[in-house]
Amino acid sequence: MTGPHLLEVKDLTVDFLSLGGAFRATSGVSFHVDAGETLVILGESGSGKSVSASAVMGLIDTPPGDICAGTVAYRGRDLSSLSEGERRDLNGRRIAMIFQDPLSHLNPVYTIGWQLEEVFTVHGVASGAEARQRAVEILGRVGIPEPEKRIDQYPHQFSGGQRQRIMIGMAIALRPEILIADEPTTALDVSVQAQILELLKKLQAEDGLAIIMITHDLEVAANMADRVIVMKSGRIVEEGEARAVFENPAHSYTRTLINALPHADDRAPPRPARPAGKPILEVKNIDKFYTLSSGIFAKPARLHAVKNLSFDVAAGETIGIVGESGSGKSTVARVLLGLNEASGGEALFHGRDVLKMDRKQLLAFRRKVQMVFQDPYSSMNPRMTVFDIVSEPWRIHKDILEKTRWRDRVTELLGLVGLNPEHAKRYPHQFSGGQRQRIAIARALACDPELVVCDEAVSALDVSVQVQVIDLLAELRDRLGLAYIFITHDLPIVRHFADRIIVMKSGEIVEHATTEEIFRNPQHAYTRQLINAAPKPKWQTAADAA
Amino acid sequence: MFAFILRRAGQSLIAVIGLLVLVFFLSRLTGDPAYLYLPLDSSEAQRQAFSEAHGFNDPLVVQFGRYLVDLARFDFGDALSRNRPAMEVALEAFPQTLKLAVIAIVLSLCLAVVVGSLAAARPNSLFDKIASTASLAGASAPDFWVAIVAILVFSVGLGLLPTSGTGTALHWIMPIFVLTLRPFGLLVQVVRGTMMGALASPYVKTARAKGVNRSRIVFRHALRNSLLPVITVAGDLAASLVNGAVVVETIFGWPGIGKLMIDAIVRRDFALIQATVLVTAIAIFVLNIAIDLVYARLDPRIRFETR
Amino acid sequence: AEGEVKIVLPEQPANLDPCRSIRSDIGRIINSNITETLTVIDTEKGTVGPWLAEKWEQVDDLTWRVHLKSGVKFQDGAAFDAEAVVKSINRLMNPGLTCDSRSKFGDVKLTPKAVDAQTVEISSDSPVPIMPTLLGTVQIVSPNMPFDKESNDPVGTGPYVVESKSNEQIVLKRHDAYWGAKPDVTRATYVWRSESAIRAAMVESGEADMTPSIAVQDATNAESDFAYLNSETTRMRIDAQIPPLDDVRIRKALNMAIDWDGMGEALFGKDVLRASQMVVPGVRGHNPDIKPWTYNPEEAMKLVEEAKAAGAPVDKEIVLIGRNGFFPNSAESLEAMRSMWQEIGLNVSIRQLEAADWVRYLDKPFPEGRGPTLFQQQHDNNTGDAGFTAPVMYLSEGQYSTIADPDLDVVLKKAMAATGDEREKLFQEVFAKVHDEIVADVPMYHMIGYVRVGSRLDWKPDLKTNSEIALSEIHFKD
Amino acid sequence: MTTSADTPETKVSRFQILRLISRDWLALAAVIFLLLVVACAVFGPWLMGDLIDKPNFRARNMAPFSLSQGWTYVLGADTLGRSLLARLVVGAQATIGIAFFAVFCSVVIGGMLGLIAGYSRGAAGTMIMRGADIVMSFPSLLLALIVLFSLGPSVTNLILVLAITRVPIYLRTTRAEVLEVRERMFVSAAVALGANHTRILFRHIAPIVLPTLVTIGAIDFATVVLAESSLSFLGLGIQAPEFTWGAMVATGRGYLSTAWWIAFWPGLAILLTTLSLNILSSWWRTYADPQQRWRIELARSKKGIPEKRK
Ligand SMILES: Nc1ncnc2c1ncn2[C@@H]1O[C@H](COP(=O)(O)OP(=O)(O)OP(=O)(O)O)[C@@H](O)[C@H]1O
Ligand SMILES: Nc1ncnc2c1ncn2[C@@H]1O[C@H](COP(=O)(O)OP(=O)(O)OP(=O)(O)O)[C@@H](O)[C@H]1O
Ligand SMILES: [Mg+2]
Ligand SMILES: [Mg+2]
Repeated sequence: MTGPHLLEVKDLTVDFLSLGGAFRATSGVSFHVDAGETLVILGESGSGKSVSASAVMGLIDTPPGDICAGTVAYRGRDLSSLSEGERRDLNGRRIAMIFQDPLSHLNPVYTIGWQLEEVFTVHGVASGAEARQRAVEILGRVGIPEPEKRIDQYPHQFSGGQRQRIMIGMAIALRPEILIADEPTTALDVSVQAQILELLKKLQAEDGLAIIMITHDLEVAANMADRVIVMKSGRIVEEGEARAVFENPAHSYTRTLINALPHADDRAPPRPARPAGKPILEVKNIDKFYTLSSGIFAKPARLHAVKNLSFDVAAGETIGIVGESGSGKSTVARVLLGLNEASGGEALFHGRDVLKMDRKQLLAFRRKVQMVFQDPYSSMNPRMTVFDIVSEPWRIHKDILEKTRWRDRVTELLGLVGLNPEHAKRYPHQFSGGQRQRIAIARALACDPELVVCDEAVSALDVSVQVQVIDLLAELRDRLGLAYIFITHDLPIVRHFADRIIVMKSGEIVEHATTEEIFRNPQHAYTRQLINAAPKPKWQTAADAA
Repeated sequence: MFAFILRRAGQSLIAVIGLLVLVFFLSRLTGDPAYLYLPLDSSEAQRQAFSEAHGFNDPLVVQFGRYLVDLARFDFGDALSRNRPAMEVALEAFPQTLKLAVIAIVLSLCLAVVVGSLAAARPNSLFDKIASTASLAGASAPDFWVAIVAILVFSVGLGLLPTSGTGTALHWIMPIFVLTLRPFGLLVQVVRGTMMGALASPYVKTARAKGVNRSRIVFRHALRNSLLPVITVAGDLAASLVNGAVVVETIFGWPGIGKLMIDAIVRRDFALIQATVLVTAIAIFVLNIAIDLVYARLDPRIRFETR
Repeated sequence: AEGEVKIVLPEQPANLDPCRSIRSDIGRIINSNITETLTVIDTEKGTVGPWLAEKWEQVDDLTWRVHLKSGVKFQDGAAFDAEAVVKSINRLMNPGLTCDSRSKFGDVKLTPKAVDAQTVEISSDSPVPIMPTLLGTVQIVSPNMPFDKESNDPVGTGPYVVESKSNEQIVLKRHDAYWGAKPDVTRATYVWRSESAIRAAMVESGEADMTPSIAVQDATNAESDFAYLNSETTRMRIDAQIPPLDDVRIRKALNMAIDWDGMGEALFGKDVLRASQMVVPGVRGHNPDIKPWTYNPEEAMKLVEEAKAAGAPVDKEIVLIGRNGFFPNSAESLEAMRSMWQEIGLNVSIRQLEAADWVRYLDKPFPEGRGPTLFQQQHDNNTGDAGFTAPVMYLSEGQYSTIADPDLDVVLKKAMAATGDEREKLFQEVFAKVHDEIVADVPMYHMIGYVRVGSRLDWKPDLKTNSEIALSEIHFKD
Repeated sequence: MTTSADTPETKVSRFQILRLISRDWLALAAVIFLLLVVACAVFGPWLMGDLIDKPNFRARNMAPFSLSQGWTYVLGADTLGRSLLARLVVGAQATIGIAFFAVFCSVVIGGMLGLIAGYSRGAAGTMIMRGADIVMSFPSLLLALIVLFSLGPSVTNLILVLAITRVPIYLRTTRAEVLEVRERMFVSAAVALGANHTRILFRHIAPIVLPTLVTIGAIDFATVVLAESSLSFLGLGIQAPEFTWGAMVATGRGYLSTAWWIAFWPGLAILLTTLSLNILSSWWRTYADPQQRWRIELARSKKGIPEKRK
């Protein structure tokens, strides 16, 4: 390759300053990417992947961040030498970014249409009706159904995966030269994920898009990568051609990663069904309508998000819920927890209807049932330290743990999810995506619950940590008889972990069977589509095509 | 939307009636108007005759009944101290105050949003320090002090502006300046505070990644997210101005409702008190309904009771 | 413009009904300008002269006969005759109207009767020896003015008529068919600002031509600012029945403890007159021989000591009752006096009250259970006769009276029934007794008002300026 | 590598807060000024109490910056010739006392009611809001008169009146913010944990709303001091010979063109106090927000913080 790289990062070292000292998030990170190429960054959760990406975009606030060393060069020009205006012109138009946490990265008070159109207007590409037209197009491309109708809705009216797709749409809207995608598919089900990856590849083929993709999903990584770098503890520990790295990992961490991959062992039998005990939760004919009004002037329309849903969960049992993005999985979870009112039906917990409980019963219920939210960042109070967040259940339910033991127990819980005790003093905004997710899990476990509803609880974790967390959950299940409702798009995980699986599409259960059966003999077309959609490594597809 | 307005209007009507009842009965606890209307050296018999003539001797309930009957006929009684129908007097004065209040609030809101946002965009910068300090100084200086000094400087000293009164555009300058100071100072602080929080939000990062320029980030993305308390405080300040920019009206001889209301209270001109309170209360209630509508427009997540 | 003046008043007139014109806010605009009276009072000399009446005589104890000027017409064209005067007086007496001016007559009922076109007989249900003086306060209005309703459209015989009125200003214009001499001022605009500094500034900047009652501290320019005795007299009324104030030594001490000259100049201006009695010089009955108490704190302290030795409870808290916004620096004067009384060993506190609260202490019956009080009062007698002052203040049953002295009552009653020089002598005797022997109050000052007059005008204030500003007396320089 | 340096305890000690304040010269100046004011409030009457009462007609309206009557007259004298300096010092007590309690009461009452009004979706919220509307439209002078006539004059009643009239602004602001905050996800999360309403209101929502209230409260100090003086004139509240800065400004108002200093010094004192309170409130606002705290912690320069770890 002649001439400078399209994007080159050299020796990037970023610190976060605080009264207590400086924390080094990345140290001496160097990588580059060229047109039409995909660089995948793999790595441990909290290893500095997102920080490196933000640094490329110039999004690290200094202070408290401090870029101690390193340069970022675009076509050979040092980005730090650019004026603010020039920099702005690059952002969005030449270099675009998809944030890891799509749920909180959308502006809550503007319609998504407005936010999409803005990309066009600020760069003077299109405006007015044309911008809107193009925004609708983009929404369609990323697979949001009925884009004309939904364009005037606000972010909180979309599901996690839908928001993520909106972010993606925003990033590719101007057909940038470089796309930095930080965990772009964490909230997407396999089929939509495939669709999105296809889209990216198409752009790559058409425009020579260069992609820097941060992911923990090795399948995705293999599917997309031309080259791979692996990070750990702020440093690059391995770097190379994709196939070489996957097939011949050099560094021990990379080896752990690839071995930990449940996918690696495709033929391992799914978790065998076990004799179900007495159901602790019986869900009967739940319905949920959302009232949609895109402003006080419009006539309210209704969206039937969950349709006549019934299932039950026994003690010690794990129900996996998989399904299309936007099919109502999170909605079910919120309804079961009594956070949203159901429009109809009942949910009996130990024979009592959750939806009709009085305050005391609810308190007892919430002592027993915990939830890990799909969006861990916004589910934590930004003004509380991690210690306060994790210990909050004990403050609420006074009987769980006496105060003197809180500190130890918090340390222990953090340790269980792979965080260290020092983290207890920090605030949520000081963590990486995966770390936040683990804090949320620690909080849910603090309560010694009977049932935990996990909404995409491990989607942001790298495989090694994911295994650690899943093992922890499994151990608790086996030791204490915990039951889980495990909402995920990650089929290998449920295959490995769930007893029964519910497949949802458009608010309905399309299939409900034991894990074994689902995987052996999927009945519904959608289920089959899901199971078969698992991405294949790029070198294989290339070989297949050849 | 219309259901919401209708419901709010209904509730407000009840509240207005409650207010009128309160004002009616409580104001009559504050002393005998006969002493204030008649010269100090008038005799007891003359005072009795006065009270008799104006029905102040009847039991309160009877007086209230009469008031209600008159109200039903849209008769708000006569302003004793003015010799004219109370409502006529109140309605004559109200627009004068309203004009001032609207201009002052709109002006201070706009200025405060700009200054406060710029201060928040670069916290602790020199601009921030100067803007905050100056606006606060304006807000905490006594308004009559500012008004009189302004007159002494600009009218007497420099001869640039008329001292007081109404008429030309020049007459508006000083009253508006004085009225703007406090709302401006307070709003700058509120804007700055909430804005700093908003600017640290993740969606601001998104906007930066999109290549949105700084002022658009501040004034479009963050501003709308931090506007709720700002609008509320501005509404409150507007209400207090509608309720009487008394100092300004007194010093600048502005024939507004604030001074009128004070005079009515001091003179125990009950009909006039009731009329002025009614007029300003309606304005304030309408304002508050409008503010609630603005909330819902500003932030789609806000939902009001749905029944 | 030529012939036009702009006058800034301290307050907006409540309304414009002539039967309330003893209120200064109304009187300043309409008295002598729109409406006129039968007689006029020369406040300097205390005499009564003719105006719309040519002459008058007392028919008997209860009846006065008044002969009217001829050739006068009301501004609306109605004839000025006996019938009109009768109607005016009856209107004033109409209990359906809140006529402030009625209070000058107390509870006396007047029954006027037209004898012929130019003669009116006014009879009363009790003797009114000073009827001619009182008639100086009765504004004669056109018979076409509503009789049973107060009106904001005054019509009289005066040289000016209302041209327009609004919330902001009132404009009078010259009435060219006026019966008397044609005044210089063709049009007068009245506006109002309560802040003295603003009013002064308006005249200074040429926005207005004249303003009455500016505060002493604003009267800084000898060229334009004129002092005038405004016929108000201030005092602290002593609750002389309640210990320790029932001890005359204490009452004397109160009078001697104050640095009268220092306080007067500091708070009310160097032109202020120290008062020894509650009427101003010139009023019939004023006693020029009374020597006001002078500042002598040592003596005052001694008196308090003596009283204390004699068993007076001097430690008891004495409350000074003031009224907020009473007159310029009224609150400061209370503070100063409190401090000085404190110095001589009394226990004094201040209560500033709102007007409606303050009047409860003014009139009998006084509030139950009050302790010893010193009540701040300001009294205006611009009628030229002590009969409007002494009885209400000092008679045992007087409305404001806190003393009960049988000897004094006798003299007072005699004075009220008397006329002429005898009346004057008797009232002088009353004032002397009240001051020297009884020490019923702490007379403060005869108050001074200041007007600021713009350079265009040739005009000087006088004792009456508080209650009327006759436009016809205003002339232009050169 | 994921361990940070030996960070101190989570809850920064008082001492540390002081150290942080001392890094910001503006905040430091504010603290020092407020301490001075408080010192005046506590010791003022004892220090200069005998200078504030007695008229000294020779010094009336004496201009400032002259030592002819002794150092206590450096700021000049009022109409009765009393030392303005002494009156400022002694007046601090009543001023601060009344304003503090009035603002405190209205923040607490308004804040509480606003929390409830914003949080409850039922009739309680509606009733509170309409009640606030009524208070907002009720003329404050009339309210003062009613209290005066029915309850009599006293400092408590004065504070009551001042507080009641200021309640709506806190109430409505709190409610507005609660309306938005209650829709945030972490509130749902707390509900899911079983937190009761009190906990959600006070632990989760209130800390987010409080800074705005404190900001308004700090400015309200001036408003309340000046409003107090106008009520004192009605006979409600503190009466001469007691006085506040507000009363001093109000009496000095007539002398602005001839003896500006009478109203100027107390006005300046009010202004500086308000300013200091605001500087502190905005400092605290930054400190209380974990996302902004670095602005304070790193206030000086990077040199000010412990050396970086390699
Ligand atoms: N604002 C901040 N202040 C202090 N530390 C921070 C801040 N942001 C990130 N960190 C720390 O920097 C490290 C790297 O974070 P980063 O977000 O880059 O991780 P990541 O590799 O993206 O991890 P994940 O896969 O979990 O998203 C983490 O240990 C995190 O705790
Ligand atoms: N507050 C809301 N108002 C209106 N519509 C909503 C709201 N929340 C969710 N929806 C809609 O309801 C549907 C179901 O959403 P839900 O969040 O349950 O999906 P999901 O199955 O969790 O999807 P994902 O896997 O993408 O998170 C979506 O179409 C979404 O747009
Ligand atoms: Mg990350
Ligand atoms: Mg979801």
